[in-house]
Amino acid sequence: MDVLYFAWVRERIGLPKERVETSAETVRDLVAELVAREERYEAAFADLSALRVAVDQELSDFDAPLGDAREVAFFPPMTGG
Amino acid sequence: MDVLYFAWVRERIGLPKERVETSAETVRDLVAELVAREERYEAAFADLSALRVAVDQELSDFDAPLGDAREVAFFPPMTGG
Amino acid sequence: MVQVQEAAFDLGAELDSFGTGLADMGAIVSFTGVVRDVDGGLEAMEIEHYPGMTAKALEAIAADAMGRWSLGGVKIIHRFGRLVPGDQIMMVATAARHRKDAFEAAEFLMDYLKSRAPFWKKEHLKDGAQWVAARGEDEDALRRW
Amino acid sequence: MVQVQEAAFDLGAELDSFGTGLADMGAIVSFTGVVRDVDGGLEAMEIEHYPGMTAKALEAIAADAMGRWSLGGVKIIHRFGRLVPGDQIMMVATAARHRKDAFEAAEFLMDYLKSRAPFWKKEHLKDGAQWVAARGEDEDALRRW
Repeated sequence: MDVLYFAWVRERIGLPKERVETSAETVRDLVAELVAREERYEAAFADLSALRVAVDQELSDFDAPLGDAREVAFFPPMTGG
Repeated sequence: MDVLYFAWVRERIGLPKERVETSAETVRDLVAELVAREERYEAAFADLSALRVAVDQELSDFDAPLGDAREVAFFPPMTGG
Repeated sequence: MVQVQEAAFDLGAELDSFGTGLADMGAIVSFTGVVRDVDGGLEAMEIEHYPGMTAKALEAIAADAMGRWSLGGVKIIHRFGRLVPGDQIMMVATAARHRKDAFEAAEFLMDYLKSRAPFWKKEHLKDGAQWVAARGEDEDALRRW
Repeated sequence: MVQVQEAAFDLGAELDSFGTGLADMGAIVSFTGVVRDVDGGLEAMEIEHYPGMTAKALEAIAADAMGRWSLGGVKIIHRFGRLVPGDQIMMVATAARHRKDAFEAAEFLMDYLKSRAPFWKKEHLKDGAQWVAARGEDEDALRRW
Protein backbone atom coordinates (compact mmCIF):
# COMPACT_ATOMS: atom_id res chain seq x y z
CA MET A 1 0.00 0.00 0.00
CA ASP A 2 1.06 3.61 -0.51
CA VAL A 3 1.56 5.61 2.67
CA LEU A 4 1.58 9.40 2.30
CA TYR A 5 2.69 12.08 4.73
CA PHE A 6 1.84 15.79 4.67
CA ALA A 7 2.96 19.00 6.39
CA TRP A 8 5.05 18.45 9.53
CA VAL A 9 4.43 14.69 9.46
CA ARG A 10 6.16 14.65 6.07
CA GLU A 11 8.99 16.78 7.43
CA ARG A 12 9.54 14.62 10.52
CA ILE A 13 9.50 11.37 8.58
CA GLY A 14 11.56 12.92 5.82
CA LEU A 15 9.62 11.74 2.82
CA PRO A 16 6.24 12.43 1.21
CA LYS A 17 5.33 8.90 0.20
CA GLU A 18 6.51 5.34 0.51
CA ARG A 19 5.42 1.85 -0.42
CA VAL A 20 4.68 -0.29 2.65
CA GLU A 21 4.05 -4.03 2.66
CA THR A 22 1.83 -4.73 5.63
CA SER A 23 -0.80 -7.06 6.93
CA ALA A 24 -2.00 -4.53 9.54
CA GLU A 25 -5.72 -4.86 10.12
CA THR A 26 -6.38 -1.29 11.23
CA VAL A 27 -4.80 2.12 10.82
CA ARG A 28 -3.63 1.87 14.42
CA ASP A 29 -1.84 -1.43 13.68
CA LEU A 30 -0.14 0.18 10.69
CA VAL A 31 1.03 3.07 12.88
CA ALA A 32 2.46 0.57 15.39
CA GLU A 33 4.42 -1.13 12.62
CA LEU A 34 5.81 2.19 11.38
CA VAL A 35 6.70 3.40 14.89
CA ALA A 36 8.64 0.16 15.51
CA ARG A 37 10.85 0.87 12.49
CA GLU A 38 12.79 4.01 13.31
CA GLU A 39 12.91 6.95 15.67
CA ARG A 40 11.67 9.46 13.09
CA TYR A 41 8.40 7.54 12.82
CA GLU A 42 8.13 7.44 16.59
CA ALA A 43 8.60 11.23 16.63
CA ALA A 44 5.96 11.76 13.96
CA PHE A 45 3.38 9.47 15.57
CA ALA A 46 4.09 10.39 19.21
CA ASP A 47 0.67 12.00 19.72
CA LEU A 48 -2.09 10.47 17.61
CA SER A 49 -4.59 13.06 18.87
CA ALA A 50 -2.57 15.64 16.90
CA LEU A 51 -2.91 13.60 13.70
CA ARG A 52 -5.56 12.86 11.14
CA VAL A 53 -5.75 9.97 8.71
CA ALA A 54 -7.32 9.39 5.32
CA VAL A 55 -7.87 5.91 3.93
CA ASP A 56 -8.17 5.83 0.15
CA GLN A 57 -8.51 9.62 0.17
CA GLU A 58 -11.42 9.71 2.59
CA LEU A 59 -11.07 11.04 6.14
CA SER A 60 -11.10 8.08 8.49
CA ASP A 61 -10.06 7.20 12.03
CA PHE A 62 -7.30 5.20 13.63
CA ASP A 63 -9.53 2.25 14.43
CA ALA A 64 -10.78 1.90 10.88
CA PRO A 65 -10.05 -1.46 9.24
CA LEU A 66 -7.62 -1.20 6.36
CA GLY A 67 -9.30 -3.90 4.26
CA ASP A 68 -8.11 -3.57 0.68
CA ALA A 69 -6.98 0.03 1.12
CA ARG A 70 -4.47 1.11 -1.48
CA GLU A 71 -3.53 4.46 0.03
CA VAL A 72 -3.27 5.71 3.61
CA ALA A 73 -2.28 9.31 4.39
CA PHE A 74 -1.23 10.85 7.70
CA PHE A 75 -1.28 14.58 8.38
CA PRO A 76 -1.96 17.22 11.05
CA PRO A 77 -5.40 18.81 11.41
CA MET A 78 -6.19 20.68 8.23
CA THR A 79 -5.88 24.45 7.96
CA GLY A 80 -7.53 25.38 4.70
CA GLY A 81 -9.57 28.44 3.84
CA MET B 1 -42.71 72.82 5.67
CA ASP B 2 -42.09 70.48 2.75
CA VAL B 3 -44.15 67.32 2.73
CA LEU B 4 -42.90 64.49 0.51
CA TYR B 5 -44.62 61.33 -0.66
CA PHE B 6 -43.06 58.18 -2.05
CA ALA B 7 -44.15 54.99 -3.81
CA TRP B 8 -47.91 54.28 -3.65
CA VAL B 9 -48.45 57.17 -1.22
CA ARG B 10 -47.14 59.50 -3.93
CA GLU B 11 -49.36 57.82 -6.52
CA ARG B 12 -52.52 58.05 -4.38
CA ILE B 13 -51.97 61.68 -3.46
CA GLY B 14 -50.88 62.47 -6.99
CA LEU B 15 -47.78 64.50 -6.29
CA PRO B 16 -44.28 63.89 -4.94
CA LYS B 17 -43.91 67.01 -2.84
CA GLU B 18 -45.83 70.02 -1.64
CA ARG B 19 -45.38 73.03 0.59
CA VAL B 20 -47.68 72.89 3.63
CA GLU B 21 -48.31 75.70 6.11
CA THR B 22 -49.22 74.08 9.40
CA SER B 23 -49.09 74.57 13.11
CA ALA B 24 -49.54 70.84 13.78
CA GLU B 25 -47.65 69.77 16.86
CA THR B 26 -47.09 66.14 15.94
CA VAL B 27 -46.90 64.06 12.79
CA ARG B 28 -50.32 62.63 13.67
CA ASP B 29 -51.80 66.15 13.82
CA LEU B 30 -50.31 66.92 10.41
CA VAL B 31 -51.85 63.76 8.99
CA ALA B 32 -55.25 64.81 10.41
CA GLU B 33 -54.96 68.18 8.69
CA LEU B 34 -54.06 66.55 5.37
CA VAL B 35 -56.84 63.95 5.60
CA ALA B 36 -59.39 66.73 6.22
CA ARG B 37 -58.44 68.36 2.92
CA GLU B 38 -59.44 65.92 0.21
CA GLU B 39 -60.41 62.35 -0.41
CA ARG B 40 -57.11 61.38 -2.03
CA TYR B 41 -55.33 62.18 1.26
CA GLU B 42 -57.90 60.16 3.15
CA ALA B 43 -57.20 57.23 0.80
CA ALA B 44 -53.46 57.55 1.24
CA PHE B 45 -53.60 57.80 5.04
CA ALA B 46 -56.43 55.32 5.65
CA ASP B 47 -54.19 52.83 7.48
CA LEU B 48 -51.30 54.43 9.34
CA SER B 49 -49.91 51.03 10.31
CA ALA B 50 -49.12 50.58 6.61
CA LEU B 51 -47.12 53.82 6.54
CA ARG B 52 -43.76 55.06 7.70
CA VAL B 53 -42.68 58.63 8.31
CA ALA B 54 -39.38 60.48 8.26
CA VAL B 55 -38.93 63.87 9.90
CA ASP B 56 -36.04 65.87 8.50
CA GLN B 57 -34.82 62.74 6.72
CA GLU B 58 -34.68 60.59 9.84
CA LEU B 59 -37.11 57.71 10.44
CA SER B 60 -39.57 58.82 13.08
CA ASP B 61 -43.04 57.94 14.37
CA PHE B 62 -46.49 59.42 14.18
CA ASP B 63 -46.42 60.75 17.71
CA ALA B 64 -43.16 62.60 17.22
CA PRO B 65 -43.34 66.35 17.78
CA LEU B 66 -42.76 68.34 14.62
CA GLY B 67 -40.90 71.18 16.36
CA ASP B 68 -38.99 73.14 13.73
CA ALA B 69 -39.07 70.33 11.20
CA ARG B 70 -38.52 71.53 7.65
CA GLU B 71 -39.29 68.27 5.84
CA VAL B 72 -41.71 65.44 6.55
CA ALA B 73 -41.94 62.40 4.27
CA PHE B 74 -44.58 59.68 4.13
CA PHE B 75 -44.06 56.32 2.48
CA PRO B 76 -44.85 52.62 2.72
CA PRO B 77 -42.48 50.21 4.52
CA MET B 78 -39.19 50.21 2.67
CA THR B 79 -38.20 47.41 0.31
CA GLY B 80 -34.53 47.96 -0.45
CA GLY B 81 -31.79 45.43 -0.97
CA MET C 1 -18.16 53.84 1.60
CA VAL C 2 -21.67 54.41 0.14
CA GLN C 3 -22.79 54.98 -3.46
CA VAL C 4 -26.37 55.56 -4.62
CA GLN C 5 -26.55 55.58 -8.37
CA GLU C 6 -28.68 54.86 -11.41
CA ALA C 7 -25.80 53.36 -13.41
CA ALA C 8 -24.79 49.72 -13.33
CA PHE C 9 -21.71 48.82 -11.29
CA ASP C 10 -18.92 46.35 -12.00
CA LEU C 11 -18.95 43.96 -9.05
CA GLY C 12 -15.48 42.60 -9.78
CA ALA C 13 -13.89 46.03 -10.15
CA GLU C 14 -15.65 47.26 -7.02
CA LEU C 15 -14.44 44.29 -4.97
CA ASP C 16 -10.92 44.67 -6.33
CA SER C 17 -10.75 48.34 -5.38
CA PHE C 18 -12.39 47.56 -2.03
CA GLY C 19 -9.77 44.91 -1.22
CA THR C 20 -6.82 47.08 -2.24
CA GLY C 21 -5.13 48.59 0.76
CA LEU C 22 -6.79 46.18 3.15
CA ALA C 23 -3.95 43.65 3.09
CA ASP C 24 -4.17 43.05 6.83
CA MET C 25 -7.80 41.97 6.42
CA GLY C 26 -7.97 38.25 5.78
CA ALA C 27 -11.70 37.93 5.10
CA ILE C 28 -13.81 39.70 2.50
CA VAL C 29 -17.53 38.94 2.15
CA SER C 30 -19.78 40.32 -0.54
CA PHE C 31 -23.50 40.15 -1.18
CA THR C 32 -24.98 41.02 -4.55
CA GLY C 33 -28.69 41.40 -5.17
CA VAL C 34 -29.94 40.58 -8.65
CA VAL C 35 -33.38 41.32 -10.15
CA ARG C 36 -35.09 37.98 -10.48
CA ASP C 37 -38.09 37.05 -12.50
CA VAL C 38 -39.72 34.52 -10.23
CA ASP C 39 -42.94 33.89 -12.14
CA GLY C 40 -41.75 34.61 -15.64
CA GLY C 41 -43.76 37.79 -16.20
CA LEU C 42 -41.42 40.51 -14.96
CA GLU C 43 -40.54 43.11 -17.57
CA ALA C 44 -38.83 45.63 -15.33
CA MET C 45 -38.20 46.50 -11.69
CA GLU C 46 -38.45 50.20 -10.94
CA ILE C 47 -36.61 51.37 -7.85
CA GLU C 48 -37.66 54.65 -6.27
CA HIS C 49 -35.71 56.26 -3.46
CA TYR C 50 -35.65 59.36 -1.27
CA PRO C 51 -32.66 61.29 -2.58
CA GLY C 52 -32.26 63.57 0.42
CA MET C 53 -32.23 60.69 2.86
CA THR C 54 -30.82 57.65 1.10
CA ALA C 55 -27.07 58.24 1.35
CA LYS C 56 -27.37 59.39 4.96
CA ALA C 57 -29.42 56.32 5.89
CA LEU C 58 -26.91 53.98 4.23
CA GLU C 59 -23.98 55.75 5.89
CA ALA C 60 -25.68 55.40 9.27
CA ILE C 61 -26.19 51.66 8.68
CA ALA C 62 -22.54 51.28 7.60
CA ALA C 63 -21.31 53.21 10.65
CA ASP C 64 -23.48 51.05 12.88
CA ALA C 65 -21.85 47.92 11.42
CA MET C 66 -18.36 49.39 11.90
CA GLY C 67 -19.21 49.98 15.55
CA ARG C 68 -20.60 46.51 16.19
CA TRP C 69 -17.91 44.40 14.53
CA SER C 70 -14.18 44.63 14.12
CA LEU C 71 -14.03 45.61 10.44
CA GLY C 72 -11.41 47.05 8.13
CA GLY C 73 -14.02 48.48 5.79
CA VAL C 74 -17.59 48.44 4.53
CA LYS C 75 -18.91 49.23 1.07
CA ILE C 76 -22.53 49.70 -0.04
CA ILE C 77 -23.73 50.39 -3.59
CA HIS C 78 -27.47 50.65 -4.28
CA ARG C 79 -29.03 51.50 -7.62
CA PHE C 80 -32.30 53.21 -8.41
CA GLY C 81 -34.29 53.61 -11.63
CA ARG C 82 -35.52 51.00 -14.07
CA LEU C 83 -33.82 47.60 -14.00
CA VAL C 84 -34.53 44.38 -15.87
CA PRO C 85 -34.22 40.74 -14.76
CA GLY C 86 -30.59 39.76 -14.37
CA ASP C 87 -29.47 43.30 -13.51
CA GLN C 88 -27.54 43.80 -10.31
CA ILE C 89 -29.55 45.98 -7.89
CA MET C 90 -27.06 46.46 -5.09
CA MET C 91 -24.03 45.10 -3.33
CA VAL C 92 -22.47 45.22 0.09
CA ALA C 93 -18.93 44.19 0.97
CA THR C 94 -17.22 43.82 4.33
CA ALA C 95 -13.56 43.26 5.19
CA ALA C 96 -12.39 41.88 8.51
CA ARG C 97 -9.55 39.94 10.07
CA HIS C 98 -11.89 37.11 10.97
CA ARG C 99 -14.50 35.57 8.74
CA LYS C 100 -17.20 35.57 11.41
CA ASP C 101 -17.09 39.36 11.68
CA ALA C 102 -17.16 39.77 7.90
CA PHE C 103 -20.13 37.40 7.49
CA GLU C 104 -22.18 38.78 10.37
CA ALA C 105 -21.61 42.39 9.37
CA ALA C 106 -22.65 41.66 5.77
CA GLU C 107 -25.86 39.98 6.96
CA PHE C 108 -26.55 42.89 9.30
CA LEU C 109 -26.07 45.39 6.46
CA MET C 110 -28.48 43.43 4.28
CA ASP C 111 -31.12 43.12 7.00
CA TYR C 112 -31.02 46.86 7.63
CA LEU C 113 -30.90 47.76 3.95
CA LYS C 114 -34.04 45.72 3.35
CA SER C 115 -36.16 47.51 5.92
CA ARG C 116 -34.48 50.76 6.93
CA ALA C 117 -33.09 52.29 3.74
CA PRO C 118 -35.60 54.43 1.80
CA PHE C 119 -36.03 52.38 -1.36
CA TRP C 120 -39.27 51.08 -2.84
CA LYS C 121 -39.60 48.52 -5.61
CA LYS C 122 -42.32 48.46 -8.23
CA GLU C 123 -42.70 45.42 -10.44
CA HIS C 124 -43.75 46.03 -14.02
CA LEU C 125 -45.37 42.79 -15.10
CA LYS C 126 -46.78 41.82 -18.47
CA ASP C 127 -50.28 42.41 -17.10
CA GLY C 128 -49.79 45.48 -14.95
CA ALA C 129 -47.63 47.00 -12.25
CA GLN C 130 -47.52 46.58 -8.49
CA TRP C 131 -45.50 47.83 -5.55
CA VAL C 132 -43.54 45.11 -3.80
CA ALA C 133 -44.89 44.67 -0.27
CA ALA C 134 -42.50 44.57 2.66
CA ARG C 135 -42.24 41.08 4.09
CA GLY C 136 -42.81 40.42 7.77
CA GLU C 137 -39.77 38.16 7.85
CA ASP C 138 -37.56 41.06 6.76
CA GLU C 139 -38.78 43.10 9.71
CA ASP C 140 -38.31 40.08 11.98
CA ALA C 141 -34.73 39.67 10.75
CA LEU C 142 -33.79 42.95 12.46
CA ARG C 143 -34.48 41.47 15.87
CA ARG C 144 -31.39 39.31 15.63
CA TRP C 145 -29.10 42.29 16.04
CA MET D 1 -17.89 23.93 -9.36
CA VAL D 2 -14.46 23.33 -7.77
CA GLN D 3 -10.99 24.50 -8.85
CA VAL D 4 -7.71 23.69 -7.09
CA GLN D 5 -4.87 25.65 -8.64
CA GLU D 6 -1.51 27.26 -8.05
CA ALA D 7 -2.33 30.30 -10.21
CA ALA D 8 -4.00 33.46 -8.95
CA PHE D 9 -7.68 33.91 -9.79
CA ASP D 10 -9.61 37.01 -10.81
CA LEU D 11 -12.36 37.35 -8.21
CA GLY D 12 -14.40 39.75 -10.32
CA ALA D 13 -14.24 37.62 -13.45
CA GLU D 14 -15.05 34.49 -11.45
CA LEU D 15 -18.09 36.11 -9.85
CA ASP D 16 -19.26 37.47 -13.19
CA SER D 17 -19.07 34.06 -14.84
CA PHE D 18 -20.66 32.46 -11.76
CA GLY D 19 -23.63 34.84 -11.89
CA THR D 20 -24.20 34.43 -15.62
CA GLY D 21 -27.03 32.04 -16.31
CA LEU D 22 -28.32 32.28 -12.75
CA ALA D 23 -30.78 35.09 -13.50
CA ASP D 24 -33.49 33.54 -11.37
CA MET D 25 -31.16 33.65 -8.35
CA GLY D 26 -31.60 36.94 -6.52
CA ALA D 27 -28.81 36.57 -3.96
CA ILE D 28 -25.12 35.95 -4.53
CA VAL D 29 -22.69 35.76 -1.62
CA SER D 30 -18.93 35.49 -1.93
CA PHE D 31 -16.16 34.98 0.57
CA THR D 32 -12.54 35.69 -0.31
CA GLY D 33 -9.62 34.72 1.89
CA VAL D 34 -6.53 36.91 1.69
CA VAL D 35 -3.06 36.20 3.12
CA ARG D 36 -2.62 38.61 6.01
CA ASP D 37 0.53 39.64 7.76
CA VAL D 38 -0.75 40.01 11.30
CA ASP D 39 2.51 40.70 13.12
CA GLY D 40 4.46 42.30 10.31
CA GLY D 41 7.01 39.51 9.83
CA LEU D 42 5.35 37.28 7.23
CA GLU D 43 7.36 36.84 4.05
CA ALA D 44 5.32 34.06 2.47
CA MET D 45 2.54 31.59 3.15
CA GLU D 46 3.15 28.14 1.69
CA ILE D 47 0.07 26.05 1.11
CA GLU D 48 0.48 22.30 0.82
CA HIS D 49 -2.36 20.03 -0.22
CA TYR D 50 -3.15 16.38 -0.95
CA PRO D 51 -3.59 16.35 -4.73
CA GLY D 52 -5.40 13.02 -4.92
CA MET D 53 -7.95 14.02 -2.31
CA THR D 54 -8.42 17.79 -2.47
CA ALA D 55 -10.81 18.19 -5.38
CA LYS D 56 -12.91 15.24 -4.19
CA ALA D 57 -13.11 16.66 -0.67
CA LEU D 58 -14.16 20.09 -1.96
CA GLU D 59 -16.74 18.57 -4.27
CA ALA D 60 -18.20 16.58 -1.38
CA ILE D 61 -18.45 19.77 0.73
CA ALA D 62 -20.10 21.63 -2.17
CA ALA D 63 -22.56 18.78 -2.74
CA ASP D 64 -23.37 18.73 0.96
CA ALA D 65 -24.20 22.47 0.81
CA MET D 66 -26.37 21.95 -2.29
CA GLY D 67 -28.31 19.30 -0.37
CA ARG D 68 -28.82 21.38 2.77
CA TRP D 69 -29.91 24.68 1.21
CA SER D 70 -31.93 25.70 -1.80
CA LEU D 71 -29.11 26.93 -4.03
CA GLY D 72 -28.72 27.71 -7.70
CA GLY D 73 -25.00 27.12 -7.61
CA VAL D 74 -21.82 26.86 -5.59
CA LYS D 75 -18.26 27.72 -6.58
CA ILE D 76 -15.03 26.97 -4.71
CA ILE D 77 -11.52 27.99 -5.78
CA HIS D 78 -8.56 27.16 -3.53
CA ARG D 79 -4.93 27.85 -4.32
CA PHE D 80 -1.80 26.01 -3.23
CA GLY D 81 1.90 26.89 -3.43
CA ARG D 82 3.74 29.97 -2.24
CA LEU D 83 1.69 33.10 -1.60
CA VAL D 84 2.63 36.50 -0.19
CA PRO D 85 0.65 38.92 2.01
CA GLY D 86 -2.22 40.46 0.09
CA ASP D 87 -2.59 37.46 -2.22
CA GLN D 88 -6.00 35.85 -2.48
CA ILE D 89 -5.89 32.27 -1.13
CA MET D 90 -9.36 31.07 -1.93
CA MET D 91 -12.94 32.02 -2.64
CA VAL D 92 -16.38 30.53 -2.31
CA ALA D 93 -19.54 31.82 -3.93
CA THR D 94 -23.15 30.78 -3.48
CA ALA D 95 -26.25 31.75 -5.44
CA ALA D 96 -29.78 31.39 -4.06
CA ARG D 97 -33.24 32.86 -4.39
CA HIS D 98 -33.14 34.03 -0.79
CA ARG D 99 -30.26 35.77 0.93
CA LYS D 100 -30.47 33.61 4.06
CA ASP D 101 -29.72 30.46 2.06
CA ALA D 102 -26.84 32.13 0.23
CA PHE D 103 -25.28 33.46 3.45
CA GLU D 104 -25.68 30.27 5.46
CA ALA D 105 -24.35 28.06 2.69
CA ALA D 106 -21.29 30.29 2.24
CA GLU D 107 -20.55 30.15 5.97
CA PHE D 108 -21.02 26.38 5.94
CA LEU D 109 -18.61 26.01 3.02
CA MET D 110 -16.02 28.10 4.83
CA ASP D 111 -16.37 26.20 8.09
CA TYR D 112 -15.89 22.88 6.31
CA LEU D 113 -13.07 24.16 4.10
CA LYS D 114 -11.17 25.28 7.20
CA SER D 115 -11.18 21.92 8.92
CA ARG D 116 -12.11 19.22 6.42
CA ALA D 117 -10.29 20.04 3.20
CA PRO D 118 -6.72 18.70 2.98
CA PHE D 119 -4.73 21.94 3.01
CA TRP D 120 -1.93 22.89 5.38
CA LYS D 121 -0.40 26.33 5.77
CA LYS D 122 3.21 27.07 6.62
CA GLU D 123 4.22 30.60 7.52
CA HIS D 124 7.64 31.73 6.38
CA LEU D 125 8.60 34.49 8.80
CA LYS D 126 11.68 36.67 8.85
CA ASP D 127 13.08 34.54 11.66
CA GLY D 128 12.03 31.05 10.62
CA ALA D 129 9.11 28.97 9.43
CA GLN D 130 6.23 27.32 11.24
CA TRP D 131 3.15 25.29 10.41
CA VAL D 132 -0.11 27.05 11.22
CA ALA D 133 -1.92 25.17 13.99
CA ALA D 134 -5.58 24.31 13.61
CA ARG D 135 -7.72 26.42 15.93
CA GLY D 136 -10.18 24.83 18.31
CA GLU D 137 -12.78 27.41 17.36
CA ASP D 138 -12.62 26.25 13.74
CA GLU D 139 -13.43 22.72 14.83
CA ASP D 140 -16.19 24.06 17.10
CA ALA D 141 -17.68 26.00 14.20
CA LEU D 142 -18.64 22.70 12.52
CA ARG D 143 -21.06 21.88 15.32
CA ARG D 144 -23.46 24.56 14.14
CA TRP D 145 -24.40 22.56 11.08
